[in-house]
Order: sequence, then structure tokens, then C-alpha cells
Amino acid sequence: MKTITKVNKDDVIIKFAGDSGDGMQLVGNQFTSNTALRGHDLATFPDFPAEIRAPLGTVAGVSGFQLHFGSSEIETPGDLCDVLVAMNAAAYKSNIKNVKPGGTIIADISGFDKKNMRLAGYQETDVLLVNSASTNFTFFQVDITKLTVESLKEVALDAKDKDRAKNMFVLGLLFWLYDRSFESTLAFIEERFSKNDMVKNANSLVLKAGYHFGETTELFTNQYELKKAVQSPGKYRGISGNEAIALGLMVASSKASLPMFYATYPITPASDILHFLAKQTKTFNVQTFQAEDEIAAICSAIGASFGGSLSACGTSGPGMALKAEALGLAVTMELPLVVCNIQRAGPSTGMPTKTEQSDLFQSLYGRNGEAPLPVIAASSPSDCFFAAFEAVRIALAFMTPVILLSDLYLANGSEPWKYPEYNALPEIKTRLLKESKEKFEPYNRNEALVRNWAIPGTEGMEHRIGGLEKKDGTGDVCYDGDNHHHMVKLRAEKVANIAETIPLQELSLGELNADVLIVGWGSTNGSIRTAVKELLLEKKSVAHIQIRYLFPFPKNLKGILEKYKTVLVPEINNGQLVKLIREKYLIDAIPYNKIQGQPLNVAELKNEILKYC
Amino acid sequence: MKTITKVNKDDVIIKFAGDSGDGMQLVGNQFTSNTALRGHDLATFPDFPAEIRAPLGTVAGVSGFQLHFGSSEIETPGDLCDVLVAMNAAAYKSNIKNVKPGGTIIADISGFDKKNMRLAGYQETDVLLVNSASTNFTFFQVDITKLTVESLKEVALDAKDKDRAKNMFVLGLLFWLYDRSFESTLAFIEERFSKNDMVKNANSLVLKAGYHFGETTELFTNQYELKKAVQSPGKYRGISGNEAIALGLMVASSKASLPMFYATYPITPASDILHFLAKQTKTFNVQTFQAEDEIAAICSAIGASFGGSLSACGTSGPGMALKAEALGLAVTMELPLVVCNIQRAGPSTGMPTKTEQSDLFQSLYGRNGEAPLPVIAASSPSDCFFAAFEAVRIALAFMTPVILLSDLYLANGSEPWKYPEYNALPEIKTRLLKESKEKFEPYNRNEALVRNWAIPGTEGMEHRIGGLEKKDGTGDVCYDGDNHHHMVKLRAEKVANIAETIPLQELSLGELNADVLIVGWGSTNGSIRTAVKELLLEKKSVAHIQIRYLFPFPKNLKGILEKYKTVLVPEINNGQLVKLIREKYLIDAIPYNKIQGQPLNVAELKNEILKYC
Amino acid sequence: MEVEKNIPTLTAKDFESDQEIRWCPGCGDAAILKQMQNLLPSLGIPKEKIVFVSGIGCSSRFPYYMNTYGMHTIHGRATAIATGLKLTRPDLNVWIITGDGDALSIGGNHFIHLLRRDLNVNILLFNNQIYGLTKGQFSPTSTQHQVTKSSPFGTDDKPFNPMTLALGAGASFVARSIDREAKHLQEILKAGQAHTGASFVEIYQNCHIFNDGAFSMYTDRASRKNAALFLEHGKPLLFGEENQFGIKLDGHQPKIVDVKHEESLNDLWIHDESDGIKANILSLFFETETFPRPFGIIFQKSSKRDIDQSQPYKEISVEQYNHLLGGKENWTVL
Amino acid sequence: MEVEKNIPTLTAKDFESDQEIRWCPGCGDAAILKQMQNLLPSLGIPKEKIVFVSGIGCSSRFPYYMNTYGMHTIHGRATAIATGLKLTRPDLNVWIITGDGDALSIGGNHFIHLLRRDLNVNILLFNNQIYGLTKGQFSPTSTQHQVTKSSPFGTDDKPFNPMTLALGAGASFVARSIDREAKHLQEILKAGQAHTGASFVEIYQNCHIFNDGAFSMYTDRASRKNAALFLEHGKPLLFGEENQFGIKLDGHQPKIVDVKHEESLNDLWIHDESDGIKANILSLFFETETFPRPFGIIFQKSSKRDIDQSQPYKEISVEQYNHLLGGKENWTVL
Ligand SMILES: Cc1ncc(C[n+]2csc(CCOP(=O)(O)OP(=O)(O)O)c2C)c(N)n1
Ligand SMILES: Cc1ncc(C[n+]2csc(CCOP(=O)(O)OP(=O)(O)O)c2C)c(N)n1
Ligand code: SF4
Ligand code: SF4
Ligand SMILES: [Mg+2]
Ligand SMILES: [Mg+2]
Repeated sequence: MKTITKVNKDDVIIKFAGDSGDGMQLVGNQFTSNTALRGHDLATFPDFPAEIRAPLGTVAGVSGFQLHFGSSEIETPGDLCDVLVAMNAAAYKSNIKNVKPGGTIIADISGFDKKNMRLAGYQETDVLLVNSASTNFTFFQVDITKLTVESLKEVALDAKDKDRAKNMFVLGLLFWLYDRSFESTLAFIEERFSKNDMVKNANSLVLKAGYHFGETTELFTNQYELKKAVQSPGKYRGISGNEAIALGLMVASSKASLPMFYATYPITPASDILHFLAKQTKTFNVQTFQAEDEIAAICSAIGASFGGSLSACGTSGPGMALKAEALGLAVTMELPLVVCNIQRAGPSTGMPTKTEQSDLFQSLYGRNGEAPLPVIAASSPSDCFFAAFEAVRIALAFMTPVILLSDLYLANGSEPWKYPEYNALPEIKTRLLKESKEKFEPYNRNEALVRNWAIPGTEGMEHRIGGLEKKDGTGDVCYDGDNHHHMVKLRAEKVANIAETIPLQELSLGELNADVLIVGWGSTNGSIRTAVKELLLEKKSVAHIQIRYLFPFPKNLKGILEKYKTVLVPEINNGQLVKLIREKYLIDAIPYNKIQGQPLNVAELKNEILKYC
Repeated sequence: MKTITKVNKDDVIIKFAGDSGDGMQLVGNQFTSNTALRGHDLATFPDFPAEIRAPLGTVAGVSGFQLHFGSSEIETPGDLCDVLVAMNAAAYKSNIKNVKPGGTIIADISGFDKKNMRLAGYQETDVLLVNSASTNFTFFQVDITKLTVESLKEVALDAKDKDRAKNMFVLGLLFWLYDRSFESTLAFIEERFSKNDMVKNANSLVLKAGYHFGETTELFTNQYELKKAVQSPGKYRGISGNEAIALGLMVASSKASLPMFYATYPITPASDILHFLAKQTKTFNVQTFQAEDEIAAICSAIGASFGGSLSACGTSGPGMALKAEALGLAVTMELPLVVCNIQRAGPSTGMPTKTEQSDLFQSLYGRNGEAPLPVIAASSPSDCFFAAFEAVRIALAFMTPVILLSDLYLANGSEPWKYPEYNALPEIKTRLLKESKEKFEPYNRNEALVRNWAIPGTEGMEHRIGGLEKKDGTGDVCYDGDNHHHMVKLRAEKVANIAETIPLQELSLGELNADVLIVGWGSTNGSIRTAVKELLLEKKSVAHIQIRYLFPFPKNLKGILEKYKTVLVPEINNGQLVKLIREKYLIDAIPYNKIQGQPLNVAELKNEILKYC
Repeated sequence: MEVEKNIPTLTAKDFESDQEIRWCPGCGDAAILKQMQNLLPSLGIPKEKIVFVSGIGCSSRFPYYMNTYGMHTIHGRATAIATGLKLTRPDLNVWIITGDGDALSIGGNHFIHLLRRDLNVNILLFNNQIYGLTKGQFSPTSTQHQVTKSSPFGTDDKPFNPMTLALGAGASFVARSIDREAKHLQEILKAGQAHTGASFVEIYQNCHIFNDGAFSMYTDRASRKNAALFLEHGKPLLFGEENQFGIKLDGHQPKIVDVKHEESLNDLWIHDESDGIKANILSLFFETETFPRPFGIIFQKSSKRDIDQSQPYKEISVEQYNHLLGGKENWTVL
Repeated sequence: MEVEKNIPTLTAKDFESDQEIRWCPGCGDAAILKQMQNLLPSLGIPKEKIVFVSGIGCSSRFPYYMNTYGMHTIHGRATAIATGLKLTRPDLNVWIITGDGDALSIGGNHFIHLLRRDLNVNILLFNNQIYGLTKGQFSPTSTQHQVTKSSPFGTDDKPFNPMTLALGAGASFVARSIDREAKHLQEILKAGQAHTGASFVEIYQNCHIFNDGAFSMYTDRASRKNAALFLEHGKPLLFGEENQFGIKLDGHQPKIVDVKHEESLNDLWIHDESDGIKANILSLFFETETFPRPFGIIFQKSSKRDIDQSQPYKEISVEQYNHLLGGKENWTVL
């Protein structure tokens, strides 16, 4: 028997990459849940090809799944990976530049034959997978396809189906490498293929074959071990950003005792919210509506809101553009509504499968006239839950549409989440008015300038609202100049009043008075935190805040910003938050922009920060 | 015969006001063209009721026309009027607050009977039209209706038609008061009613009756005289902002040797551009297309642009919101296109018959992703011509959509215009490519980063473009992160390059280094100029610039702004340009915002400026 | 719709709001408003359960004048807004008020989708064949070659046939009436309201400011009997001064016959609201010069949609929420 | 369209662009592409005069693969974009490529308006009854109760009948074909192209990833002869394994008859493309379970639009422009 060395690691980044048909997402997800159950912290990010099924074996068809796990806090799926699993030459080609120097590549050599080399765009004479000083990688060449088929020789599946099981071989092999048990995946196979014994059996066989291959082959002599992360006690689950938004909306509307109406039109990367919610419609007070377009989606949501539902929409950039006119209507009508924009790379259709945070300005200003509304952003997959919950709270407390910003990276990424008990979450108050002594006037307001909400069916409160300017109080159509000035100011003030109900901005890392403050928003949280943490370890004078409330800003933001010589604002856009800060506080905040369809690279960000401290 | 005193005046503001059916617009227009022919400078502004025909006699149904004319430069139709012509109680009620202390009111007492008083919302006991120290107005009560009918007793028209001619009586009377000849109006009547002798005759009779009434009645003892304005020699005409835009687009496309395509969906206050252009389609190379909505309008314009037309759209706020998504497409496709936004009061439907400048942010930022495009604004009715001409030039020189901002006040207002000869206007260059030695690549660029324009029908240049991110050069679909970053930056830089081709910002009034600089944009030019001129006469240290190029800004803007202690930015919105300046130059520019659906009040603005100098 | 007990008897007056009517005096819209106010008390629906939803246009001012719940929204979107309202509040009685531009130009898509979905709402299209509010441009129902402000040389486009369009989109109730026929209009509104599913009623409405007399052939004494065909279920198709003309089907082709001379009444086309093919033939009369314009219920069938009338708020247990929060797979850190 | 002289003879290959095809291997879209590339050389239109315009969806990738001018635009708007192109460039040969979501969901309004305006363009609707590109949500042509990613319990909505919708919007050419019938497809494309006015061709297209087999009854050996009815102008309506079934019109009602036993061929419904009423009856077969699905040209009539084929750039004199600039009334200051 071979000697196995146990190697300790703090964290590991693995990228599973193969053809769209190779089942890499499944491998990634299985390895992830196993990792989570093992008690490591982690973050994942799948990257799908733009095409549904690009031609087999081509770079365009590569599907990947990146997992970062470790024994301390994990903030991002990581820049460069320690281990690349490449199921074919195309997967190798599109990922090799993202492997750490000294990293490991596990390659299925069946995927590197002449045909696959050609499809990936290599010359027949190109030499890959060779250990050499220049590449500085460690290559493990395994004929995974062949080994899979061999392990199934007793099974009466056809060749294609046998071939398809090769992802289980990879999974088994990695389970061995990281010294895991494969019970969780066996259970998964049991459930998933419960209706097809043959396939179930085959998958289990191959999974075990992969594991045993690791155990027996001389190729691998190391096994990697990581300590459990120190996690605060509680109940955990894995969650993606889109699932978290769906849950947040559902739970919040229940906390407000309102039925929920989710109106949308499919668009990447928002569609999964619809898919998730649609499944809940029989069990919970949720209705989903796939409208004929984004305009109809938001309009139907406005109709439902008038009718007394908690209405929400989900979309992405181009769909958001189409909602502009109706958002203005919701502002004037002062109806509650949550619009989730799961951003992707623009402009126009842009790169629908790549991430970006370039719709902040659109959220703030993309409407005709003065139509202010609150904008908040989520900063991690699980944070999407709280952001959605908060969006609902604000919409109902202030009778206003709210824009909630997420993005493709949060939507598809996932992480462990210490989820709350339902009872631990606060109730949400609404402005619903069931009866009134005086004559009901729809635009009568409370101290915070918020109007009441009387819904059809409520006797004696019949009233009409609309998109023409309205007289404050009565809500009658009004063309008076002074009233209009008053109403424009009032709508702005009402939104400004939200600042009274939101938490003060907290410093996320570092000290007040450090040399540099890094100001982020949204999904850059992980990258920025990682960079700043590392710099703090290097004793650099740097601090970090991540702004959730983009409009209005927290009341103490100015005070924080003024404490720093340098304010650096990294964004995955061409500079938007940085402009808001410059304008509002007249601070010479510096933009840092990488617009490459992916999360900020931590190493590059660190280099940038180092220029200022 | 009575003695007539000739009174000299520098300028006069007259407001004609009556029921929608009273023909006040016609009176206003006739008096205006007479005034222009007489050689005075002038500015006019009609204000229509929001309803097509609100109930007769009500305040909602009042239609007005304000004319300001004089012997020196006239910048605005004026805040308060010297003379109010009130055809009924409602017209009186809605305009009396805008008459100067000491002003004159000419009232048709038939319009102040019990019924009209009630319809206007007065008590029967209310006492109007009475000269008293407290009101400080001079009232002339004339039974215009009765006098009109009397002057037509020989004419076989029915009572209703006779009644309708009363506007001619008013006109005649005012011609006498301002010592005019009525020949121009006689000629107009001749043409307008050429097909109906009876009506023609009646109108002429009444016009003369009005004039002679002035001559003979003891009521009027003053006649007012104004000197001719000192105008630079040349050919003049009266023009409204919408006409000027239509002309500017037409002439510019001809100067570029391109057919013009105007695609739109009717909306107040932009529709008149369509009405004007539609009339030219048989004679000029102009095609108009009334689309099914604003999305179809801009999309058809994009299609026509791809086909080699100079495409333009006209709309207002809500329609602009609907164009957001397609504007992004035009940005990515890098196609020339001019979109005119004739702004009105928002948000949502807002007040469609009131003016505002609140769509600046929407123009700059109202799209998904980073989708920069140039934005320019017109500053007076006649300036709309040059702004449109310039918009076309930029669109064609830079292969980009351009947003041209006007507003209801410019659109409907009019002024004398020293119009250019066709040959005096410059040719416009396009990026049309008819042949090429190398393989044609749609995203190959010149030094200014502008691509070529090859249109269908051009052999050998077949190519495909679209809204997905494109590889620079070839234009192929491209998901590469570095290319995307490059393209985002490139699109921004291309627009920034426009600053190299636009005039430097000029100081409009005052000195560099004055205490206060007033920075305006768009239609506020007249009000600001008037205020600043008056303050300069009062020896205040104040200066004024009006920014036409809102994105990108002129290169020297920073230099100008930095010369002043105080920068005050008056806008008819809640503060938009002011934010752009603050953000870009980190200057503590101060907003001044009046959002009342009408031009800035000069007196109020002066008071505001006085706070700083 | 379940009619609640003990509703105080309402009158037309109860449905008048306190807002001054701002249509041009004599506008057809006002006549339609009146019939609506006359109709509603007879339905026995409490005021607070009724919602009028409109887009933008002269006609879309309608909700302001109704003392019920109402929304005056944005151009073309009333149908979409009403869709969300009705989906979430099937207990409400929802009326959509829209114009020819609002419904068929900018709002065309939501219009056909609402008919396809066949929600239980009432759509009233005030067709004046012009854009009233924006002062006189052609609409998608303006006649071909019509001269308007935006078509000084006449329009190029042929108009929509709103009936074939609605039928083509899958409408389950299609009818036509006219502002000047008070009684007919009220009956049609009532029938539309009684229909379960989306009812579409096109109402010819005179805009005497910008398109006066567009429908005068159907209202003028001299022409109306020859130009208009009033349909009644189960009755033969007759028209003309003295009902002297009838229509029969020769195979699948309609023919006008002189009843007095040629044919017995028995051979005539008997109107059958439920016959989709006949409905289509009737609606195609629009495209001819020879056939009279049909008024009345052209088509009515039972809706294919499972219409969920009551959607009670479910009581969900805390456990269910905790289960939802916990997802499929979770673990405990101690 | 005037065909220019001396065009070098083109081959299918000339119409292939240099872009790699990125549809799922086996997608029906590729089969349609092939037929288009096969067809175009025979039309004698120079490559540079042809433009393909598409929206967004799997099918909308089409223009990238055609070596002609092309635009891949935004979701639902291909029809609107093509409208502007064709209005200003009537000399071009314009093809619109769109999907069931693109044309009938988000783009429904432009679709019906284009048919109403009847511009001389060709609209090809790739109907796979699903959203392909966004990975499997239902579309407005998905069957009622279809289970998809966004309808885990089945859809509530009934689908559009694209044929009645197009006819209802005033289409002058309406046809149906299917990806698997290469020859039929090519013939229909050719006929659509030959039609002056907007031609609408619905093409059943299999998405074997998200909605496999949606049309297998029309392609499977076992069922196709009974399920599909291939129309030919002037020929009787026959279908079945051995053409044993015919359709006749009993008055205005279609009936299926057993040709062998009951009826002589002479009594059968003879297909007449120009008969709008028959076209509607044919298109209503879609809504039945008993009648076969018609393929071929369902309707074709001459367009009502005055189609201005050539719109030459006018030479305008400087005087004309000076006159325009001077307006009606002007004066000179000396
Ligand atoms: C997005 C948008 N585009 C355009 C308009 C301008 N607009 C208001 S009403 C209207 C058309 C009115 O015609 P119709 O729907 O037939 O109603 P009518 O006034 O004739 O009753 C238009 C174009 C608008 N308000 N919003
Ligand atoms: C404004 C907008 N909304 C939504 C989308 C997302 N989207 C892209 S294609 C598509 C539908 C595709 O279905 P279909 O038109 O039937 O084409 P197929 O992919 O089936 O060929 C959707 C919803 C988008 N690109 N733009
Ligand atoms: S313009 Fe026409 S439709 Fe509008 S209110 Fe007046 S008459 Fe009625
Ligand atoms: S998803 Fe369906 S429609 Fe799209 S390319 Fe694949 S098979 Fe074709
Ligand atoms: Mg209308
Ligand atoms: Mg599809």
C-alpha cells in the first residue's frame, strides 16, 4: 500500500471545468454541500457559457464551477485556483490562466485527444499537460472517461449514459483527495435517481470507483486536510443570492400579513427567483405572474399593490430600462413596490452571463421628471435575504417603490448562511387604513410624510389616484404651480426621511482615521474585505465600508468619509457611487474601475490600494 | 374730437386671456406678427388649458397668450404684464395676480355677468373691475361682445358666429392703442377665409370696428409708442422652438446629403414637430412615421439609421423613459440618431401642459449599463434651430445617438429670428464608407475612435451588428473580459472626444472674476439674462454662462467656474446640472430651484442672486 | 361574482364623484359615463368592490368621475395594471376604460394578452378613431387615407379591425355599441359584466372636436337603418329602413338579400353568439362597403381559464416558514 | 423588387458567414438556416441588398450566420426596427427572424402593427413553444397546462393561435411550415418572399433541450399523416395515411369525411388561398382536437397599402430651402 502524506491547508480554491454536458455544476454543488457539512466556510461561483449548448468541445461551451473553502472566514470564490479539474482541452484553455503558480491540474486525458484539441483551437502539435519548470504546475493525467466506462462494464447502460457518469468519478476522486466521506452524495444519488435503479446504481458505482482510484493509484500521495472554520453556533444552510431574495420577499410579506405578488418577465440572471417562487405558490401566500414583458410585469405589480398585495418584480438591466415609465407612476401614486434588479454586464444586451454593477445610476435617475425612490444593495448571497426583507419594510413603511440591487455574481454564487428562525424576525408595519372618522383623503400624510393605504373593498374610502400631479391631501388632479413645487419637494423629503429609519453606516474593517478608506457597495464586499484584511495583516493603514443604503445614504456617512485622507471607491462599472459621493460631500473620492464581467480581482485591488498607503 | 396723448414706452407686456373658444391665440399671433413687422424685438408664450375644451367659462378652460415687445433686446415673455385683456371672469381670475402694480385691464363686461362670475368661482357679491386705490389697476370696461354683434347687424351670420368674431374687435382696439396699421391682419383674414366671403367680411368689419372704437371712445385717451429695436440687419421671421427643431433637423440632413426619417409617437409638447415635418414630406427628403408607441418610434429610427438615413425622434418625458432600452442599443451599435426630448413637468404624466427641465439626469443616466451619449440643450425658440443642427452634426461625426433637450416653454414660445441663408450654413460630414481596399470591419475606428458606416446596398461590406458586446475592430460577439473593459472605456472616450469639436464655453454677461457666476442651461437663458442684465445695470458683480453642451462639457468650463467665489445654478427642477458640476469639479455650486411649471420669475431670481453679491 | 347581502340600494347619483367633468361639452365620453352610472346600481355590487382602471387619453379621465375605486394610469397600460389587480383580487369588479390609441396603439400588446388570458374583467374601448387628448393625430382605427394633423396627405396604414383582432387574440366576449344608443349601450355593458372571462366592448364614440361625424352614418336618421345591423341572439340578421334587407349564408359566404321580395325569413342567417366562425364572418363586414356594421354581442363563449374566484389568505404555520428558511439541506454548528 | 442585371451566380455557401454556429447541436434553427441559405441564391438578389433583422432569443442569432447585412437587436423589437429600415429603404430585401417569445410576448404589439401596415417584408416566426435562450420558461404559444420552469404546476393561460392573431391583425400572407420538412419549408419561404406585402410564416421548430417533441406528431412517421394537413391552392383538403380523409364545408362548418367510403372528391373543400373566411376556419383547426393542423399557405391577398418601391432622393434647390427657412412671413431689417 502506498504511503499517504496528510497535508494541512488553510483554504483551497478548486475550479471544476468541462463541457456543458459534463455535469460540472452537479459535481460542484455536491462537493460544496459536503464541504459545508464538514464545517468549512466557503463561497462558490458557477460560470455558465453564454450559449445553451455551444458546440461540444469548444471554448464557448465550457461550463465551470469555482469553490473556495477554508478554515477561516471565506469572502469570495477566489481569484486564482489551487486546483483545476479540466475535463477537456477547451476547459483547460479557458481556465489555465486562472491557476495559481504551483497549482494542480487534474485532467481527463480523453478530453485532450486530437479532436478535442482542434475543437479547443489548439494545434495538433501543441503540448499541454507536461510538468515543466516553466509552467510550474503539477499535472495529474487520468483517463477519467475510460476508467468510468470500465467501472461500469457490468452495467447494461448504453455507452453515452456510461460516459455521462464520469462526473461522479471526478467527485469520488476529490472526496478522497480531501479526505471526505461520500455518504452525502450517495444519499443524493439515491433520491435523484430513485426512479431509475440502473442509473442510480451506475452513479454510485462510479463515485466509489473514483474514490478508490484515489486510494489505490500511485499518482496521488497527498491528502489534504483543513480545520473546521470557527463558525458561530446556529443552524446553517447553503444559499444563493436569488434564492435568498425570493425567501426574503416571501418572509417579509408574511411578516407584514400581506399576500405577495411577484410579477416578472424571464431574463438572465433574474429568472431563478421566478422559478423558486413559482414552486411555492400552492403552499404559501405567493402568486407569480409571468407577464408578456417587463412593462406589463411592473404594471401588474402596481395594480396588485393598489389591491393590497406586497408586489415585487425581478429583472435585469434591459428589463429595468423598460420599467422606467411605470416606476415614475408608482412614485407619483405613492404605492409600495419592490423592484429587484439582478444586474449583468451592459450596455444594451451586453454580456448576459457576466456580472456588473452598472445600473446604479439607472436606479437613481432613470425616470422622467423628479422621481426619487430609495435604492439599496445586497452584498453577499445570503445578505440578499436581509436586503430583500429591508426593501419590503421600507416600501411598506414609506409607501414607495424601492429598488433592490443585486447582480449575477450574487445571484448565482452561494455561501453558508446561518439562517434565522421565523419568529426571530421582526414584524413589518403597513400603512393600511381600514376605517377612518374623517373623510378619507388619499394624500393625507403622517409626520414622515407617508400617506395612508386604503384598498378596494374598504367601504367609504373609494378614491382615485393617477399619474397626473396631485393636490397634496385630497389627491385631486392639480395644475397649480405652487402645489407642484411643494409636491416635488415633498416626494424628495419623504425619501430623505427614510434615513431616519435605517442603521448608521458601520466601519466594516480597519480604523477611523486610517490613511485610506475603501468604499464599496453591493457584490464587491467579498473582494474588498479580502483585500483589506490582507493589507491590515500587512499592517497597512486602511479601512473599509460597504454601503447598503445607496439612496438615501446613512446619516453618518459624511462624518466617516471626512475622517480619511484618501477615499477609494472600487466598482465594477465606470464610476457611479464615486460620483454620488463626490457630488454630495465634495470629497475628492477616487474611482477604481474594472469592468470585465467578473468580481474584482483581490490581488489587483490590493495593488491599487497600496498606491495610497 | 378727443385729445390723444402719445405715451412713449420701452417695452410692454400684454396678456390676452379668454375662454378656449375665444380665439386668444389668434389675436396673440396677429398682434405679434404686426409687432415684429413694426421692428420691435419680442418674445411670446401661449398657455393652453390642460383640457381640450374644459367647460366654458371656467378657470380650467382659460387660454392665454403673453407677448413682450420693446425697443431693446427682449429675452423673455416677461413675469408680470402691463396690460391684461380679460374676456371673462375666469380669465381675470387666473391672470390678475400676474398684472404689474399700476397695470391696465381691458375687460369684456359680457364675460363678467352672473353666470360667468359663478363659473369662474366668484360669489355674486364679489366686486371686480373697480378702479380703487387698493387695487392700483386701471380698468377699461368694454362690452366687446355687444359691440361686436352690433357692428355685424347688417351681416347675415348667425348669432354664434357673430359672437366668435369678438377677438377681432379686441385686436382692432389694441392696434389703435399701439398706433398700428391693421393691414397685415386684413391680408391674413383675406387669405384665411378666402372660401367664405361672409365670414371674411364679418371679420374685417369687426377688426375695423374695434380700431374705430378706440379712436372715437372717450374711454381711451392715450396711445402708446415704442421705438424700433436696434436689430442687426438681415432677414427676420418669427419662430417657435418646435418649428426651429424641425427646420434644423431638415436642413442639417440636407447638408449631410442624407434623407431624413422622423419617427415619433404623439405627445405634448413634441407633437408639433411631427405636424410640421409631415407637411414637408412631399416636397423635401423627409419621411415621417407615426409609430405605435415610443419604443417602435426609436426602433424604427435605428432601423432607418442602419439603412443610411439621418434618423430623428421627438418625444417628451414619459416617451423618453420608454426609449431607454433602445437608446442603449444605438450606443452599442454606434449608429447616428437624434432624439429630441421636449420636456414637460414630471414625474410620470405630471403636468403635460407645463414646462420643466427635469429630464437632464434621465438623458445622461437613464439606461442600463454604461451607455454614454452626448446631450445638448437649446436655450431659446430660435436657438432650437442651431441646437438641432449641431445635434445632427455630432451624431454623424461621432456615429452616436445624441439627446437634444428642449422644453414646453421653448417649444410653444416664439421670437423673431434672423434666419440664415441655406448656403451660409456649413456642410456636414458623415462616416459613410462606399468602398474599401481592406476587408470591411464595422468596428474599425478613426483617431477620434469613430467607426465607419457601411449601409446595405454597398457591395462587399455585408456585416452584422447587434446589442451583445462586440470585439473592437471586427464587431464579432465577444464575451472576453478585457475586451469588454476596453469597449466600455472606449465608448466613454469617444463621447469625451466630442469636446474637441465643440465651441469653448463663452461668458454670456458680466466679467470673469465677478462675485457670483450664474450657470444655467436650456430655456432659463432668457430669465437669467434679464435678471443678470438688470443687476449689472445696478452695478452688481455678477456674470452669466448658459451651457449648451451638457455632456461632454466644454473643455474650458472648469477654468471659468474656478474664477468665481459663488456659483449659483438656477434650474426648473430639483437640482441636476448643479450636481454634475459639483461632482465633476468639486465646486460648492449652489442650487436654486423653482419647480412651478413655468419659466423662472426674474424678480425672484434677482432676489436670490442678491444674496450673494 | 358572489353578490353580497344587504347592500343599501344605490342610485346613479351615488356613482358620481365630486370632480367636475372636463370633457368638451357634447363629447361622447359623457354619454357613456352616464350609462355606466345608470347601470351600476342595478348590479347589486357594493361601490367599494368596483374599480375603474384607465390609461391616458380623453376617455381615460373616466375613473375620476366614478365614485368608486379608480386608477388613471399611464398610456396603454390600463390592461396590464388591471391584470395584476384582478389576479390578486378576483373578488373585485374591474372595468378597464381605454381609447383607440391607448388600447390599440401603445397598449396593443397588453390588450391581446389580456384577451388571451381571459381574466374576468370588462374592457371598454372608447373608439373615436382619433387621438383626442393630443389634439387630433390619426389612431390605428382612423380610416385609411384619413387627413389628420399628423397625416396631412392622408394615412398610409389601413386601420385595425378591432373585432377580428380581439377574436384573433382569443377573446371570449366581443361586442360593439355606440355612445348615442343609450339603451343598447347599457344592455351591452350589462352583458359584458355578466360574462365570466374578459369581455371586450368596442364603443363608437364621437369626438366632435377632432373627428366629428366619424360614426354619423350609424346615428343619423337618414342612414342608420341601412348602415347598422343590430344583432340579437337567435334572431335573423335584418337591417334597412323597414328591415327589408336580410343576410344569409350561401355556404360560407354572406349575401345580402331583399327579404320582401326574394327570400323567406327562414333562410336567413340566425345570429348565434356562440359560433366562432360566424363571429368572424360578421366581424369581416367591417372590411366591406356593402355589408352593414354589426352592433351587439358578436361572440360569446365560456372561458377556457380556470377562474379562481376566491383566493383566501392561507394560514401558514411558523414551522412551514422555518422549513422554508432551512431549505433542503442544513446543518447545525454547536 | 427590381432584380438587377449581371449578378454573379451565388451559391448557398456564399450566404454562410464566418461565424461558428452556436445553437445546440440538432436544434431546429440550424435546419431552417440551411434552407434559407439554399433558397437565397435562386432569388437573384445581390447579397448586399439583403438584410436579416432579429430580436433576442436562440432563433435571433440567425443573422450572424448569414453573410448578408444583418442586425441582432433587442428583445421583441426586430419588427419595429425592420419597419424603419423598410420604410426608408424599400429597395432592400428584408427578413425578420423572431421567436415565439420575441414576436408574440414582448414584441406582440409591433408584430400586429407591422401586419396591419403590411410593409413588404418577410416575417419568420421560429415557434418552439418555449423560451429557449433563457432556459425553458413557457411562452405565449406553450400549450395550456404545460409544465415548465416557470410553471411547475402548469400554465393557466391558453396559448395564442398565431394564425388567427395574424389574420385578425390584417395580415395579407399567412403560412405555416416546419423545420423538418426541408422542401416544404423552402417553398413556403419562397412564396412569402414573392408576396408583395408583409408575409408571415410560422415555422414549427423543435427545441430538443427544453421542449423536445412539441411537434413530433407532425414529424413522426406514425402520426404525421393523420395530424398534418398539407395545403395546396386549388387542391382538395386531404390527409391521413393514404389521404383517406377529406374535409368539406357543411354550410360554414368544416367536417371530416372518409373519402374512400362516403364522399366523392368533388364535394371536398378546395383550398383557396384568397378566401379570408376559409382562411379563418382553417386557422381555427388549431383550437380543436379533431382537425389536422394545416401547413402551407393559409391565406394570401394583395396588399392594401400603396407600396412605394422606389423613393428617389429628391434634388431640392437652394431656393426651396431658403423659402423653407424664411417661413410664411418674414421681414428685412436694413
Ligand atoms: C408614453 C406616452 N406617450 C404618449 C402620450 C401622449 N398621449 C396622451 S393620450 C394619447 C392618445 C390619446 O388617444 P386615445 O387613446 O384614442 O384616447 P382619446 O383621447 O381619443 O380618448 C397620447 C398619444 C403619453 N401620455 N404617454
Ligand atoms: C428586455 C428583455 N427582456 C428579457 C430578455 C431575456 N430574454 C432573452 S430571449 C428571451 C425569450 C426567448 O424566447 P423566444 O423568443 O421564443 O426565442 P427562442 O430562444 O425560443 O428561440 C428572453 C425572455 C431580454 N434579453 N431582454
Ligand atoms: S377632444 Fe374629442 S374625445 Fe376629447 S373630450 Fe373633446 S370631444 Fe371628447
Ligand atoms: S435551447 Fe433549444 S432553441 Fe435554443 S439552441 Fe438549444 S435546441 Fe435550439
Ligand atoms: Mg381616441
Ligand atoms: Mg421560443
